[in-house]
Amino acid sequence: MSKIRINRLSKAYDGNQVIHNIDMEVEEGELVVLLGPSGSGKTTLLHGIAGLVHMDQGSIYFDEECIDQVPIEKRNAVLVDQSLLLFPHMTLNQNIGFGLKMRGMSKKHIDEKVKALVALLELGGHENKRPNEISGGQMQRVAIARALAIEPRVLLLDEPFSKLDIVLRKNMQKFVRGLQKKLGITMIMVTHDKEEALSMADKVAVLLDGTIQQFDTPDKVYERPASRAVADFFGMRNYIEGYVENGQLVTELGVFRTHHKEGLKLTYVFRPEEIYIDHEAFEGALGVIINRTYLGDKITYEIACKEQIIYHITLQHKALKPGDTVKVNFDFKNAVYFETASDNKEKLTC
Amino acid sequence: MSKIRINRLSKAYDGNQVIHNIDMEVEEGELVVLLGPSGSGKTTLLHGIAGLVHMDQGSIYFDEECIDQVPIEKRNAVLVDQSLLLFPHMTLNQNIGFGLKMRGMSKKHIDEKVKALVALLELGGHENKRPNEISGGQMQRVAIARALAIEPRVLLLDEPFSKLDIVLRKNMQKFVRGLQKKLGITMIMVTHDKEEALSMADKVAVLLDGTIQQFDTPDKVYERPASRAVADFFGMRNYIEGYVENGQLVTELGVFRTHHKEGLKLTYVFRPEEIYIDHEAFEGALGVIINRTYLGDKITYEIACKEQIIYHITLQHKALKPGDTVKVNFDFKNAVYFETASDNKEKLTC
Amino acid sequence: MRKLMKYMMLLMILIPFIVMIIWSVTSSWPWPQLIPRNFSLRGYFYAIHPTTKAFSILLKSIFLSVVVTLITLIISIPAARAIAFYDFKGKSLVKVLILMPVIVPMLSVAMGIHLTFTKLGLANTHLGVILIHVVPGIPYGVKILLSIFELNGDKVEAQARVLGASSLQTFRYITLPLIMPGMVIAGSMIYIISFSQYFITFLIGGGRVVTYAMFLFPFVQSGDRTMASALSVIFILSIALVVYLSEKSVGFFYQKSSKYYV
Amino acid sequence: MRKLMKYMMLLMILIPFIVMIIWSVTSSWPWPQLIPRNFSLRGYFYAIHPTTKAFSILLKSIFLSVVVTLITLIISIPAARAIAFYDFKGKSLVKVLILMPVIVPMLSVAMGIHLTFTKLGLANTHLGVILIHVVPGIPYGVKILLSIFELNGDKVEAQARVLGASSLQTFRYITLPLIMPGMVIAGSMIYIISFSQYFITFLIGGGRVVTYAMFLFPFVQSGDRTMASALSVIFILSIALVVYLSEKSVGFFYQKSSKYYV
Repeated sequence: MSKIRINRLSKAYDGNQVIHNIDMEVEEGELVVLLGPSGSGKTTLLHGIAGLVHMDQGSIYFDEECIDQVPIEKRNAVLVDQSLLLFPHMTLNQNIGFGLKMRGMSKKHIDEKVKALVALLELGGHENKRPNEISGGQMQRVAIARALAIEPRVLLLDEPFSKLDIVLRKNMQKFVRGLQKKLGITMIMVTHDKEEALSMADKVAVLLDGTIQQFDTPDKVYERPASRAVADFFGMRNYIEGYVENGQLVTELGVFRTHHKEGLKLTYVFRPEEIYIDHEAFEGALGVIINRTYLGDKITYEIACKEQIIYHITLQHKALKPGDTVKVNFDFKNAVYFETASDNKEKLTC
Repeated sequence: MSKIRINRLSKAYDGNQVIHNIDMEVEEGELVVLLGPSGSGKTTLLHGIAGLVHMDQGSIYFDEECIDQVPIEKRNAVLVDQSLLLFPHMTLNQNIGFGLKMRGMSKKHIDEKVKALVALLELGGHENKRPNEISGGQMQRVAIARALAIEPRVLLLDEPFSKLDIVLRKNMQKFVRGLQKKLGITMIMVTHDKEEALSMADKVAVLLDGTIQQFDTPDKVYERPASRAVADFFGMRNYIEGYVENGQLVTELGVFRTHHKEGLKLTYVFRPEEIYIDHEAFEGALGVIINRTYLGDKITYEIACKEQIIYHITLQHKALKPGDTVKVNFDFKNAVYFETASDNKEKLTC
Repeated sequence: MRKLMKYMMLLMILIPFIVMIIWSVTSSWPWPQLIPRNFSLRGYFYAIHPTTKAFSILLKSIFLSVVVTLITLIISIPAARAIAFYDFKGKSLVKVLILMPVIVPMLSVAMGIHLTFTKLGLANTHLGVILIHVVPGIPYGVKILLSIFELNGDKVEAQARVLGASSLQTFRYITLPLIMPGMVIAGSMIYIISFSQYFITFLIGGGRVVTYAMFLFPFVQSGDRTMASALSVIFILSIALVVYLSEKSVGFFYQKSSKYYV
Repeated sequence: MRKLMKYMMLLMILIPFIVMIIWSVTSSWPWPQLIPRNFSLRGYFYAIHPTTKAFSILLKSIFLSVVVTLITLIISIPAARAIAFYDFKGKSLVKVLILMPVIVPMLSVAMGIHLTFTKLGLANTHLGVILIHVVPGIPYGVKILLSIFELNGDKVEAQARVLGASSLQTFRYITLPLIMPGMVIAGSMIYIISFSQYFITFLIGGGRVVTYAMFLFPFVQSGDRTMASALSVIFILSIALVVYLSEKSVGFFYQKSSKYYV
């Protein structure tokens, strides 16, 4: 297992800049998730590390050793793709032992190692089956076992669970995270699933339009988005604009105390679960519920509040329904905000 | 639009009973969702209504008229499949007008109707494009417009949104539900996505192993599951068993007041969001947090509590972490429970 | 290295045809000249000269092979569709048997059937030649359309039914347009096979039905390289022309139909 | 109705072959007898009688066509792989050109190349015949393997590289086993095409290289239906046998390799 360092990596296809000047460091034994929508360059970056794609600029270091000129088969950076790419003509044992056989290891050594991995990945009893004879979850585990067999310097996972159904997906997420912690594997995983990223990662790199917009722990990334783009990506939809006048923050929804300096324009971001609504409260902005969606474990409301629509999520089954008038309360003190520059470009100041 | 009645429908493939003695009534203008895991017979039932599959037993009535012998093309029950099945060699206009043309309507009449549907489904400007030239969301709307053009007696949707990404899926769910309400369409939709079912349906039919286990409004189905199988399907994992002795409910987690009759064995079901945990509370069963998963808008905990693992979901970012000791509280008074019969078969009693 | 290999392979495949084209305009080409010095258009003049009938035989051959192609396609569509969508006993056997005409020497088949054709009055007639030409075309027609049907599936057709189209309307407005690209490919193959038949034409036609392939043959036998090559070049060009025109006309039909509709 | 049509079509395809098989054991079959009354195994006796050399010619033919098949496959693999996975200028042109030997009358091609072969000392030799047989086989080999390569994609190969296999190891352990089913199909087609060649063998072989197809031909020309049919049946059976054995041996090789490994 190695520490990975990526230095000013860039790649364009047909003049289309897919990744742009990316810097990143992954510590040994760390799980970093590259999170972004499709087309954000996640897979290209992963393929670059594996050596499947040649980068236009920049360098990649494993333990401070530059591997730009190292061919694919010598990198020891194994990719597990969403299509798994098991070898259909080989048994599970043969699949798992493939990398070792290619390295010319003795049959005895291969057998031992494969046996240990079969046990670790809970594949006992299927050793001599072909990939098409086992379930999706088992295929997943075979792909991981095959990758782990060669003791890679880094394990690269490209949307590994996206083809599994939701229950199996959750189980595999937990299993892989457990395995990664237990064995201290350096792992870089690509996904577009926010929950998957937040629940598994040590650090999340939010990749938008080929650049890393934020690289931090899951709670920081979700609760303190570094830019409006990151906030948008995480589905934040409650933006409240205001400006500071006479020591007070003036917004459409009311006037609040503030410590910001005079004249500043600000955009506050509130997550749907950060808002408090009550139809009996004395304080707060007046709003009317225009939509209520029942989702079982939670309920979402859309509230027309002045000129804006506010989104609210709650677990509590309050008897609120469309048409009801409520008071909406915001906690400006702890909220994230961006300075609204005069040229309308947002800057992070929080 | 029609009222649909299904009477004791059964179908087996190669001796494998796919649907079994199904009764169901869908009122005119109602949206009923058939919810179940894959292989539960949802699609077979839908194909039976459309006439694509011949049923072994039972009858289907549209407005109390038996349509068992009516051929596919005369049923006016239009299916919109997840693969959409747009006609690739026709423009959008031609796709939408297809059903009308087949009915020998005049070009003028077809043009008018297609124009109205293009406006309704917000497809303006794309009329002369082919299906492969438009986006996934637009294709979806074309499939619906094409179905609505012939004014079907019932619109059947088979996992219509499963191939869309999450944002588009949410938008289309809202759009289709709005359209269905506005036009008063009788609609039967099949899905395996619980949130989709709960958020869109007037009524949810939970289909497990070929039989309807519960047929009720979304909140009833989620909050008052009719059987342990339904509760399991909705991901309930907190089951607490107990028995009544000396007028008290005795469980592993403590003794509670009860009004149940002496000697009864009961299994209580608690949704993860129905449980209250606090590390400073005086009352409640003692538990230790063994796992915490950060999901952004919510956090899930696994709590070891006596011999059991209790699952808890919260929106609040309390500073609880694995290893912390907490008190767990259950609201037995409002909880769902099943009588545990002596032969271990559960019966609904709530 | 990889590039060199690629070009060598390409050359290997192309050399025979280049040699043929050069021969067609050459009066003599003695070894070891790399390029001949004496050119002659004798072959091409012969082909267009009215007294040789070459041109009218070419036209008749094209017409005959077009008819063969249409008949073969009409038989192939329902056969391919049935194999693709219906499960029946012996389906895999049928899939193998349909390939028989590829494996079996057509000549022996034609011989076997010749007597029957004679008694039925089909020997020495154009109809007889057309019928025997259908046999080697069938496997190609069925194979190609089968793969198209399997690729398309029958769900789009079912959707048309659900929307109110009768079986006939479904065939006309959905099935036929969807398999059209496959029809062009299959049709081209069938046409080429029919157009190239020499022996079975000779056998069943009894020398009375003269196709272009039969016209070409004596020159090959007599070893007249210039003539044979020139007529072969025309042979290839006529095939290319027919295939090109059929593709264009299908494209035109589509565009026309899409303008007409709605 | 639909069933009737199906059986009629099946019959239409099968009748020619049934007629051929009956002829092969018949001494005379006058019209309008539905089934002949005079049977004879003359044809088959001739085929196995040592003085006729039929059997040794058959064996030599099989060997020759097997060699042709192997050479054609070896050329086809890199060609198909390059077309499937590399983008290069004129790719679509190459895709069309590769089909040339199907469209072009092979006879003219062979004629054009004959002189060159003569000068190179390849005319009238087995090697010359083998080389000319490769030409019509190439398009089938490349087409079939191309579709297999396109179906498999190159991601599985890339995965092997990532796991540490060199290009050579990847070819041996991944590429080759994965295209093996396609190799069997392509090989069968190439073998059948080579085994059935008559004229180009005659032309390049100059009558010195005698294949089974050439041995069969005089009986067809002389109109001896019984002999021609019997030899044709043997022709078909030998093809079926070779194709069957090649499929079995590939299956055996797999099983053996999978037992050997790990």
